[in-house]
Amino acid sequence: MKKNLYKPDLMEVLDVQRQTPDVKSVRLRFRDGDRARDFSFRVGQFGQFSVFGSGEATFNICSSSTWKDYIEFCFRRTGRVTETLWQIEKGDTLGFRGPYGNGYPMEEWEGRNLIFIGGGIAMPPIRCAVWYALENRAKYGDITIVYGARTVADLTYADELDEWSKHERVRVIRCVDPGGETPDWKGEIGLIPAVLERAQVPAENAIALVIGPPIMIKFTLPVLDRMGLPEEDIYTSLENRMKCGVGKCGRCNAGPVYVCKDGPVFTMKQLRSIPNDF
Amino acid sequence: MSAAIPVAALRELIAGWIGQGKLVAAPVQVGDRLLYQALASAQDAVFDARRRPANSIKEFFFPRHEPIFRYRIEGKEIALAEVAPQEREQIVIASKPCDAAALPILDHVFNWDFEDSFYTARRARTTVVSLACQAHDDACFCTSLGSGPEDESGSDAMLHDLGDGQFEVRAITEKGGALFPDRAGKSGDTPGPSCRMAGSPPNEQFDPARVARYLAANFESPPWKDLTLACLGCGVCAYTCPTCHCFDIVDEGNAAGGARVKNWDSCQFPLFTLHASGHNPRAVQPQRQRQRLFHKFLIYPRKFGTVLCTGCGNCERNCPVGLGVLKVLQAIDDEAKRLDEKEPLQA
Amino acid sequence: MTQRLRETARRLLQEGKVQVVIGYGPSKPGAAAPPVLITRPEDADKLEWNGRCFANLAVYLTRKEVKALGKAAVVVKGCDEKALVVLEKESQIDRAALSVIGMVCEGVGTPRAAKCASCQVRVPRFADEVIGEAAQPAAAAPGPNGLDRLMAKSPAERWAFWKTEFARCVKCYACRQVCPLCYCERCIADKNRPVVIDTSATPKGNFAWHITRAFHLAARCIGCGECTRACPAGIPLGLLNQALAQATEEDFGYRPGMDPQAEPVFGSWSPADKEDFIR
Amino acid sequence: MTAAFEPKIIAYVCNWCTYLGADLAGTNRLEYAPNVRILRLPCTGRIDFNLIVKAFEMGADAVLVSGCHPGDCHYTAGNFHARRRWMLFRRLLEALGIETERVHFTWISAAEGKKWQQVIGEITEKTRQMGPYEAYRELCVGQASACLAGSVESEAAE
Repeated sequence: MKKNLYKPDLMEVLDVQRQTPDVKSVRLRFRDGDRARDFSFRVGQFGQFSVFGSGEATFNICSSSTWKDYIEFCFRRTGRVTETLWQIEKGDTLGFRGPYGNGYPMEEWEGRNLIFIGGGIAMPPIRCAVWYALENRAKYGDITIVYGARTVADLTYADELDEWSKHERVRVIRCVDPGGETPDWKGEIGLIPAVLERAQVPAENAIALVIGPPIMIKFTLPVLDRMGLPEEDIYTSLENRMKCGVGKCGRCNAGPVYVCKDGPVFTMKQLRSIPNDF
Repeated sequence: MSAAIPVAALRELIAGWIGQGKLVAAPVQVGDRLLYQALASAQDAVFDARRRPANSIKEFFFPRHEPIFRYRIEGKEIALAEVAPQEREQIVIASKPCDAAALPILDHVFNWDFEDSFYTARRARTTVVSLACQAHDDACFCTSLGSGPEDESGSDAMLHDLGDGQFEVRAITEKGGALFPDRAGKSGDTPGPSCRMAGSPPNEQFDPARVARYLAANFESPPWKDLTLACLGCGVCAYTCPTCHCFDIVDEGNAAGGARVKNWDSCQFPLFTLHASGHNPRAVQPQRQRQRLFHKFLIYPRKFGTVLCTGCGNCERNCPVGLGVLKVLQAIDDEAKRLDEKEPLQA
Repeated sequence: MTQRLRETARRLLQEGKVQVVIGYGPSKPGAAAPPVLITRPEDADKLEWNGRCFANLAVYLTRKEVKALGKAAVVVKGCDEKALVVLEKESQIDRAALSVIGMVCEGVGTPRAAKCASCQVRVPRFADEVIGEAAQPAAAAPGPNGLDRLMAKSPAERWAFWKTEFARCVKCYACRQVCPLCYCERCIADKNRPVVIDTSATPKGNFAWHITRAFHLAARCIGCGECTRACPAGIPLGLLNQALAQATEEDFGYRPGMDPQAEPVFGSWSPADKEDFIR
Repeated sequence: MTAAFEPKIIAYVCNWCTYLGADLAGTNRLEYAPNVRILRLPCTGRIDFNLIVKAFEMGADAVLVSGCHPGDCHYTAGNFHARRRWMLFRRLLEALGIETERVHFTWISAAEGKKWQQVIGEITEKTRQMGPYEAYRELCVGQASACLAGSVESEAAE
């Protein structure tokens, strides 16, 4: 009987954490022992997570590929699947299909300075790369993390931001939109492009990973350009609507690429060849 | 040339196959429409080399609805179960060559890296016997894509209508020959006298390579914008098209369990690309029509080397506003020709 | 009539009274005249008028791509015009901003469509400009139509009939997209919290869809027949709407799209409604 | 027949009248058939025709829709609108060949506990004679697509 491409692995929910008023993170472990043992993925890859009876949804795997005993993903409460996900608790069973997509070229980034720029709920796809880099610290130069959200409460993995800043040659710049700060807020206030400009991050021998709503990317690119970062060193992860994740259902086709197979990680240079259809 | 087979003998063969429990599909007259359907009896099959059914044979390889696995919910536990594998052999007879030609095109996407076992299993256990065309209408454009009324690609055997109810069978694959033991000639035999196309095959209406070159350079300012304004955004063109293969995956069932199912879907529907955030990269209908053209005539050829279209004309014939792709392709081809005369587009 | 239609269209566009004229274009022999949206005066000569002008062009008036073009002129037959009456009654179009070009119609289709045999609106009644004169008197009484044959069957036979017909439905939603009165931004069939209508083209999903489609047009459908004509599987969907139209006339004496002042059936109520099945 | 057939009846009732009527039957210890499953909605005006279809999809053998008498509606005109809806919806069910004898409509006020008991008894008995509503349930079994007479093989039901 040929392998059923669409049948997920059953996963046990180990832990559910509330990150923000409408974002939760979930830790999963494969119920099937050997599958758990020989499962591997590259940071930046995504998977199709099943809530049986509601459907599947596409989320990045936001745990580092070096952590073997669980995988983690984050979701915001917006639609049918995420509404049901909001109710799950420890011990429930979910499904997982993957890993899919090309993931970040961590090998190519070795020896480079890493600039991670995330907006809103973009931290999960960045977090996995940060932890991977920190666990292979010697391979990478300076790490700068610029992360912003609408309000302080909307910052996902806020506790880890502190932890990261304790590592040497790691600089964490947090910001919230004007009016989103709390009285004791010590981070920056402003939109990410402006905060990035003020941060004067050195750009030589650096790569940047920019993830967030299209509007944020649109205004961040010129800043990176002014910093002197060439387009082939600026990466992003596209968030098309997806269903199969394996280049069959046609949903994520944008211009010449199937985002689920040829992406989701692209350089800005590659994005130039993709018409504005994503 | 092999001995001619009367249509009555073909119906006996079909009755035999049905008797053996095989699923046999053929064009069937349903009211005023000719539609491919699974045959209840051999008498229903219509052998008409001059008319094109309104739907396509993709239904028997990539059905409109298909459970892909079952799940049972028991408290916190979930039990998954494969859908019972079907070994039932299928035979599609009197298929149009432009339907059969779609199969090798679809094989690319369904086997690209990951193999869709549902499609490949059906493909393996289905034999396609096509019927060479003897007439076309002005929606047909198979010749513009290098295909034609006697294109054998995708077919396991081909019938040629010799007139007054007599047919000649040509085996193309060993599977096809097995259906007509010692009665089938070989493909490439000189066609019988009355095999000549009644009218000429449809003349070539556009050059796919030039259209692809033009599309690659003109994403933003297409000449066909006014044409596609008339599109109402239904799924007729995609669902009656032999090569359209996009699908949706949803769960269906109740609190006790159910099935995850694969359903046909179309890039013409807004939900196809609607993001959870509410952003829709293709918010208006002309953008979706553009996607259908780009995917078929630029993206698929570049990725898999073959145009995602066989020129059957179903999209134009069935379209409630008579749009389809041919009219738009001709508008593009004219524009591209005009530009070529001025300064040739680099390849 | 075609010549006057083109002149009217060119004038409206040149004067800038409208930005788009929605009419019928040239068609291949035997095919239905395709709708065309003319935005430039010089394209007015593309407009056609003949017996194959089936489409109900009122469907374009509620689409955002067309509204974005600005003020519109729409070519309508008498039956299409009834859709304008319903759309206005349901506050979906601003009649004052719309230019209606009414065409006198002798009936479409060869042989003539069933709806035309019993047509009482050969001459459009509310158009800004009417083109053509009514040559023949109003049509004779209609012959037996599909609905009588359907209702003559027993319930079990009808159930078997619809099971066979709906088995061919592939959920392409052409019946919804061609209907001028199916203008919901997001149709109930496209909603999934909760899933009222399965998206799958299964017997269950198809019945749920066609029951909902027909009933959401109850006492609204004007009988233009486009849903039946658009169905690629040849399902006689219009029969369900005809059954509801007959019931609407018998129970409430209301014929959709005829009287702009009449209160819509579901939009109003009356203690005097008579029925015999509520205990 | 294995176990005697026990019809499954779904009752969509309005919160202000019929639900209280049913409650009154309970407080008066008026016994009525347990076959009915009561679903409370604010008003008959809110009882959508899709709920009736959904009930049959999920295996109901009969559906009762009941609310305030005309004039008693807590929202003034909810039941008048509902009445118009049912008048036309029944005709659509007839045209489709759906058994309209399995769809019951009644007005039951908060004081008519007795009438509730009677109505439920009548419907249960009548439905028991008519037997299970196999026709609609058959549509929904196994989700096999019988569209092309077996083009998609019907799986062995679990």
